[in-house]
Formats: sequence, C-alpha cells, structure tokens
Amino acid sequence: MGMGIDIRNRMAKRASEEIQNGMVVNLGIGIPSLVPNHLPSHLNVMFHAENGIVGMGQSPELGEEDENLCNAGGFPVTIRDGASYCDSAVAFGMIRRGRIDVTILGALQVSQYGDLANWIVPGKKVPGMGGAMELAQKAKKVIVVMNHFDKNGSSKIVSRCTLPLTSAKCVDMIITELGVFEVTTTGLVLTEVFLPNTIQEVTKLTGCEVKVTESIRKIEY
Amino acid sequence: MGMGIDIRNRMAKRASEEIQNGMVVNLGIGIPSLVPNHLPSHLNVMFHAENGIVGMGQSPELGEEDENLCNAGGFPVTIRDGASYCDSAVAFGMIRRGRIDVTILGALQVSQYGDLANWIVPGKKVPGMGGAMELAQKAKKVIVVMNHFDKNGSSKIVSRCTLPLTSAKCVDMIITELGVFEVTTTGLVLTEVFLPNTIQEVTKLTGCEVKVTESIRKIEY
Amino acid sequence: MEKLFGKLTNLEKVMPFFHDGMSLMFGGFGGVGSPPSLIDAIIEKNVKELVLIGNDTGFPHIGIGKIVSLGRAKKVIASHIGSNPVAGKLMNEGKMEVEFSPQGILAERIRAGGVGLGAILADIGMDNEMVSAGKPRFILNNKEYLIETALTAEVSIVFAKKADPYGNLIYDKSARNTNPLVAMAGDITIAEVEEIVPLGSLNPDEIMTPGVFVDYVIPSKGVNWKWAWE
Amino acid sequence: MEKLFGKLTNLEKVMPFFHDGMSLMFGGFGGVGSPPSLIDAIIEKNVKELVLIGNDTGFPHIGIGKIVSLGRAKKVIASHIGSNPVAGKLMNEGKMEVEFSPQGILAERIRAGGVGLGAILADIGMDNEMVSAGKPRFILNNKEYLIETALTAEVSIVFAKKADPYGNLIYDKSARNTNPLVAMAGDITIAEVEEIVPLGSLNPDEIMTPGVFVDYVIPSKGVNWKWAWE
Repeated sequence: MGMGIDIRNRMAKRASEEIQNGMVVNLGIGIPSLVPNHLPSHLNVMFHAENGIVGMGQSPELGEEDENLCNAGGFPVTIRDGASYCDSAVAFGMIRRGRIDVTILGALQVSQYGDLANWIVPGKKVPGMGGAMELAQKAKKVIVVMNHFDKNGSSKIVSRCTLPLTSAKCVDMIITELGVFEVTTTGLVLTEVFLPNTIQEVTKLTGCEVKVTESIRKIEY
Repeated sequence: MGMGIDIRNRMAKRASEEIQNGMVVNLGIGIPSLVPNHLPSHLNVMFHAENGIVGMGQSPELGEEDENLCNAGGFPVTIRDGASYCDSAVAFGMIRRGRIDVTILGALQVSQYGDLANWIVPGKKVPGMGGAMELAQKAKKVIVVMNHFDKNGSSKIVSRCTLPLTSAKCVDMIITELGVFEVTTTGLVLTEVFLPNTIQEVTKLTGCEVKVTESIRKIEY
Repeated sequence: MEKLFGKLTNLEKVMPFFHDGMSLMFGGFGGVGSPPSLIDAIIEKNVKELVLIGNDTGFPHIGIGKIVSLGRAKKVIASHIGSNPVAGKLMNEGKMEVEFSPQGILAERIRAGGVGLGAILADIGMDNEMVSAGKPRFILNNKEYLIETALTAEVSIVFAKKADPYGNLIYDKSARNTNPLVAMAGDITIAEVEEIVPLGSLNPDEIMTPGVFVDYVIPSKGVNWKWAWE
Repeated sequence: MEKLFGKLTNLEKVMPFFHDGMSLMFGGFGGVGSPPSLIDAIIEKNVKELVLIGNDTGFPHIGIGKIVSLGRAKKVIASHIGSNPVAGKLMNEGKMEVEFSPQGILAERIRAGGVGLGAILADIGMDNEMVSAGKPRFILNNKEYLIETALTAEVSIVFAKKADPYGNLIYDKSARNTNPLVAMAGDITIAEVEEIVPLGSLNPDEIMTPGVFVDYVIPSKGVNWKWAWE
C-alpha cells in the first residue's frame, strides 16, 4: 500500500483545511510536513517547533541553510516575520498551557476512541517519546494523517490499539487516503470520503465500528 | 539608642570586608545599602536585586533616574558593565541555586543559634516576607548588620527569638555598633569589638551566652 | 497590519473581559512594570471583588495599589504589602484577605501555571506558619518539601516596552520583573505597550514573551503616577 | 579583561572537572547547540561511565552522540534516542541504561534543578508505564499528577554564540533550545562560546543566561561534524 506523492498531498491538503487564520500549529514529520504547501497565502499561521521556534517559514534554499536554525527534527528551516525563539521549556509551556491550536501528526494506530499509538515501531528499538505525548495530550485539536493500512494490509484504525499508547483519547480527527473520520463521544464517524472510494468500501476497510455522517462530503481533489 | 552616620558607616565598612573579588552580593535596605561605599575600587562585585538585576551600580544623579531601572525596594539605580536583566523567577533561581555569595541584611532579633527575625515589626501590620526567607535560607553567607539594642534598650541578640522567625539557623555573622559575632556550631562567638568598647562591656550587653575568640580583633576605624 | 492576527486593539475593546469577582494577575514589582492605563480603566469601570495575584500591592497611588487602595479586591495573593499601608489596613479590618507567598516561590507558582504544571516542590519557609499553613508536604529523597500549587488567572495584564502585531513583547530593563511569568499564566493575556512596531521589526532572539501567550495588545497612555522616590 | 572575574579560561584548564562516573548535563537539541570542543576533549580524555542528562543522544557522529556512540555513558536521561541507532543498540544490549522523560517535562526537570526546586507536578504520560514507573503520584484539587524530580549535574556544558568575561551568554536562534536551562542546573557550568566580547558590550536586556550561573568560559574551535542534512 505505498502512496504516491499525489495521495500524500491529497491528505495534506485536506489537513490544511483545518487551519484557520492566526492559528499556532505544530506539524510532525512525514505527510504533515507537506501541509504548509497547501495553505492559502492570505492565512497568517504560526508554525511551532518544540526546540523553541514560533513562526517557521519555508525550507531554505540549498546552500542557504543555517546550522543554528533547525526544526525539532534537526533539519534547517527559515522563519517568517513575527517569529521568535525561546528555550525548550517555554516552547513546551505553550503546548501544556493549551496555546497550540492544532497538531498534525502521523500514527501507527488510532483507536475508535481516539487513542493514539505513534512512538514505538514494533520490532524496532524504543526511540523515546520526545515531545509527542505533550502534543497529543495538550494541543487543542489533534489531527492524525496516516496511511489507512499497515504494511500487512491491516487497518491502522482499530477498535483497540495493540501497540503501546502515546496518549489515550486524544485524537480528534483522522485523515487517511480513503477518507476523513471524526472521533466523537459516541464513536468514530466517517464524515468525508476521497473519491473514487465509496462509503461502503471505506467503512468495510476500517478496523472498527464506523458511523457515517448524514451528509457526507465527497472530496474530488 | 539612635546611631549617627559614623556608627552606621563603621558597621557598613566592617561588612564590606566580607566581600571578595567576583562575589555576587544581595544587600537589604538601611545600613546594608551603605556597604558599596566602602568597597575598594579594584574589587569586581556584582550586586543582585530580587526583581531581576545583576550588576547594580551607584545611585543615579538627581534628574537622571530611569523609572524602569529600580532595585527591589522600588528606588532608582544604575548598572555597571557586565550587568544583566532577567525575570524575577530567574533572579530567585540564582538565590535558591546557591549562587548568591553574601547577603547583608538588617534584623529585629538574631538568636545565638543564628535564628533570624526580620520581617514582622511588633505592633505593626504584617508586611509579608518578600524575598527575605529565600535570601536567609539560601545565600552562602548571611550577615546581619543591626543596632545592638532595640528602642527599649534591650539586646537584639537573644538566646531565643521572641519575634516570628524569618528563617531558623541561617545567620553566619552579626555586626552591631559594639562588635562582630560569629554563629558557630558551639554557640555565639565574639570575634571583634569596635573600640572603645571592651570585651567585657560587649558580652555583658549581649542577651545570650557569648564566647570570646582567643585573639580578638579591636577595630579602630 | 492590524488585521493580521486580530490582536491589536484598544482599551475599550478589552474592557468587557474585566468583571466583578474575577481573578486578575498583574505584572510589576513595586509598581515598576505595571500597566497604568489598564489599571485606570479597571478602576473607572468600578470592577469589584477582585482576586488579585502579583508580586506586591504597590504603593497607595502607584501600580495595582490604586485598585487595592479603593477596596476593590476581596483577596490578594502576593509576597509583600508593606509599601501600601492601605492594604495592611484593609487586611487587618477583615475587608481583604491576603495570602502571602515567599517572593521567588510566588514567581515560580505563577510560572508553573503559565507553563501548564500543577505545582512545584520547594523548601522555603517550611517551618513558617504563614507560608506552610494548609500546604501539603512531600518527602523526596529524605528531604521534605512543601507542595506549592500553580497559579493562573482569568485575565493577566502586563506592561511592555514594545510589541508587534503578533503580540511578541520586549520589556524594558528591570520593568521586566514578573511580566514574562504573568503573561504566560492568564487564560486571556492583555499587554499594554508603550510602542507598537511592524511585524518583523523585532529581533526574534530578543523577544522576551512570544506572542503565542498574548491575546490582545493595547497602546499605553503612559505612567501617570508619581513615583515614591520623586 | 580576562582577570576581572577569573572565568575566562581555556579547554586545558577545565578538563580536570571531567572524571569517570560523573554526572554531565549538556545543552543542545539533535546536536544543534551542543558544545563541539568540550565534547571532543571529553572523548580525548577517555572519560567513562558517564551519567549524561540532556534532550537526546544526537546522531552517531553529531553532538553528544559522539560520546554515546563510543560507549562512554553508563546511563542517559533523555527524551529521545531515535536519531542515534548506536544508543538504541547499547540500551538493548544492556550496556547503557536509558531513562526516558517526555521532552517538555525533561526540560522542566532540568530547569527545576537549575532554580533550586525539588520537583514539579505534571500530568503528562500518567498512564504510560515508561513515563510513570516508580514515580510518586499526588492528588491536588481532585486531579492526579506525577511528581517529577528536579535534575542537576556535577558539571553542565553549554554552547553559546557570545560571552563576556562575566560569563553572560547569548545563544543563536534555535541553538538556544535547552542551553539556558542546562546552564542553571550544573553545580559547575562551563560555557563554550564562539565569540568573547568585552565586558559592557552586551546589551543587558538581551543576555539570555546571566553570568551568575556560569563558572567558566572557553573559546570554541567550532562545529566539526557533518550535519545529517548536509
């Protein structure tokens, strides 16, 4: 179930629709890093990095990298007007104080209750949780963008996570290449499908009970 | 038992002898504020203020005051080369981390064990402890400079404080207009007398048991 | 540039956030670094029964002291009220409750609230009744500590020298004091500033409070009280 | 100007502070902001059995990762070791103990040590075995927290852009990260700096770590590793 650049960008584009003017947004690595490419230029958004940046801009041109200006993954970034640097304690203060509006991150599994498992790859070494727990617990809105299936073809949306949890009951929205799901108090709800997938296909391919919203959106892009 | 400017400066001068090159020093209000006048000019000392200054200099000239550059008492100061500003949390971080070498402060009573009472004036309102507790507990060396007698003529050095304590067992040295006392594990020791006071007079006028050091210093200035 | 983030506004627009009985945290130390225009507007609106949280109660006619002296606070959490005799009088008459906290511990309690922690463990004033009364104790590695709870407030007001439209703040000299801590601890934080500069004109290394913590920025009319030393 | 405070020195003079079995705290985040010359000198001196405390274990040939990859640490307290596979290998082989702490909690634990607090109360990873194992819990206002102990170290090493002879430090952009926290938490703090400037030439409002926390300042030979993105 490898995904081409088009499918990845489709998911990133859908995630970008959740970002509104003035928001503070933290992006994980992978597909979430594609989200800024899809934001309308009139939006004023502040991208936050755990190491101590608010207001990251685009990647620098080749050869223009500054070794002292990197994101939390250690890769060079630039900044936009209005950016600021702070120490890591303050950067996480923003997270725990509830000042991050949206975090968009990848996952290994998400349960129908919004439980998130995204930090221990089975069979691999334990990397440590980094800042994932704080973001998952404390961001106002947690959006998971991930492949619908793992490498064995099993649904990564599950009734109960089998992998170690990053945080329980924290995910608000799941975006996969098949559709968009919202975690509600009454369970998982399919709210949108990426065409040409059908509602029936998507619910069938999802590893837990899924309700379907009344007026489902069918995404054409 | 009011004290003239000479006696006050005598005590301040003696206190200044405890300050060595490179030290970080916090001064209380009153007599301690006279200490900088007596420091040799070759000494590099950093005066610390609880509101967030390291490196206070002399008082500004009249008319040269900056309302945004005041000490913890709210009075205008200047800064020296190498000074820095920080928030109050960091300023107290320096205190609790043990980075203040000497604090020189006034007192209402000090016991023979070094218990300090300097924050509730009897019969007056309760002002709150401000930063006194942290300084008394955490500065590496706590020096009290005070009148030997209260307004009733009673010794302010006592066997046991009757006033509410700022902090127990925290004072290292007491300087009064009569002499200098060190708080040791075996009790209070008179180490110096200000001439023309005699050892006998000073010990007699002190409200607790006082040992006398073998080779006592007689201060002439 | 005002519309970029919707934070640049004026006194009138932020006044609805102030109401009777609210908790209000203020920056400043002896009045230095306290926001004069916001304080005056709160007085003018006749906001009462305030729970005030900050370093001290200023002087009777300086800083937050102006509000305290009018009897508008039902409770104050501070480290010192000695420079404002009216505060002491109100406390002794039972008209205003005062909770004292050692100065640096108060600063840390405010910061803890600001960075989303529940409390800190400290060893200051363990044996002092006024500090330790009612506070749980905890033994860690054979050493006893007081559990000092974090403080937040419905609204925080701070005073800065410069702000940009995102609410990034730079304070001036010792007027910084508790302001960066207080700015983090408000559910809503309002910054009164001496100068508003264009986005991108502040050096990002020199910003003391990132705008993330600031909801509104209003221009200051400047300090209008006479300092104690004047 | 060197003799003013006795803090300006060189690598050779600070090396006696590093010894087998010591606790060593380091600034940096993924190697960015870690002191390259001190790290090389510690390797050259063959210091072993270190207890390392810092955000992460860098990359195998970047930052503190250079020390970790040589097996010189008996224990690491960090939030992440994923970018250094050698660290994971040593952990799995039982050759290096790793204590994981959520990233922001680790930063606060270091800061708490730096400002002389005993611990903080936080609600991150309450139900996660790796985070909560062995940590006391405490209920405050009907909400449960973990008690996260403060961290200090015998020696802290940090990397700054500028220092003056008093040890006042200014960091560069995102290379600030954990450095100001680590600088406070060392019993002895050594700053490796890119540039030493005269006393009085740093703007006191822009100093990020007051020299009070810094014991020694040494000039850096500069970053000599190849970044992962290069």
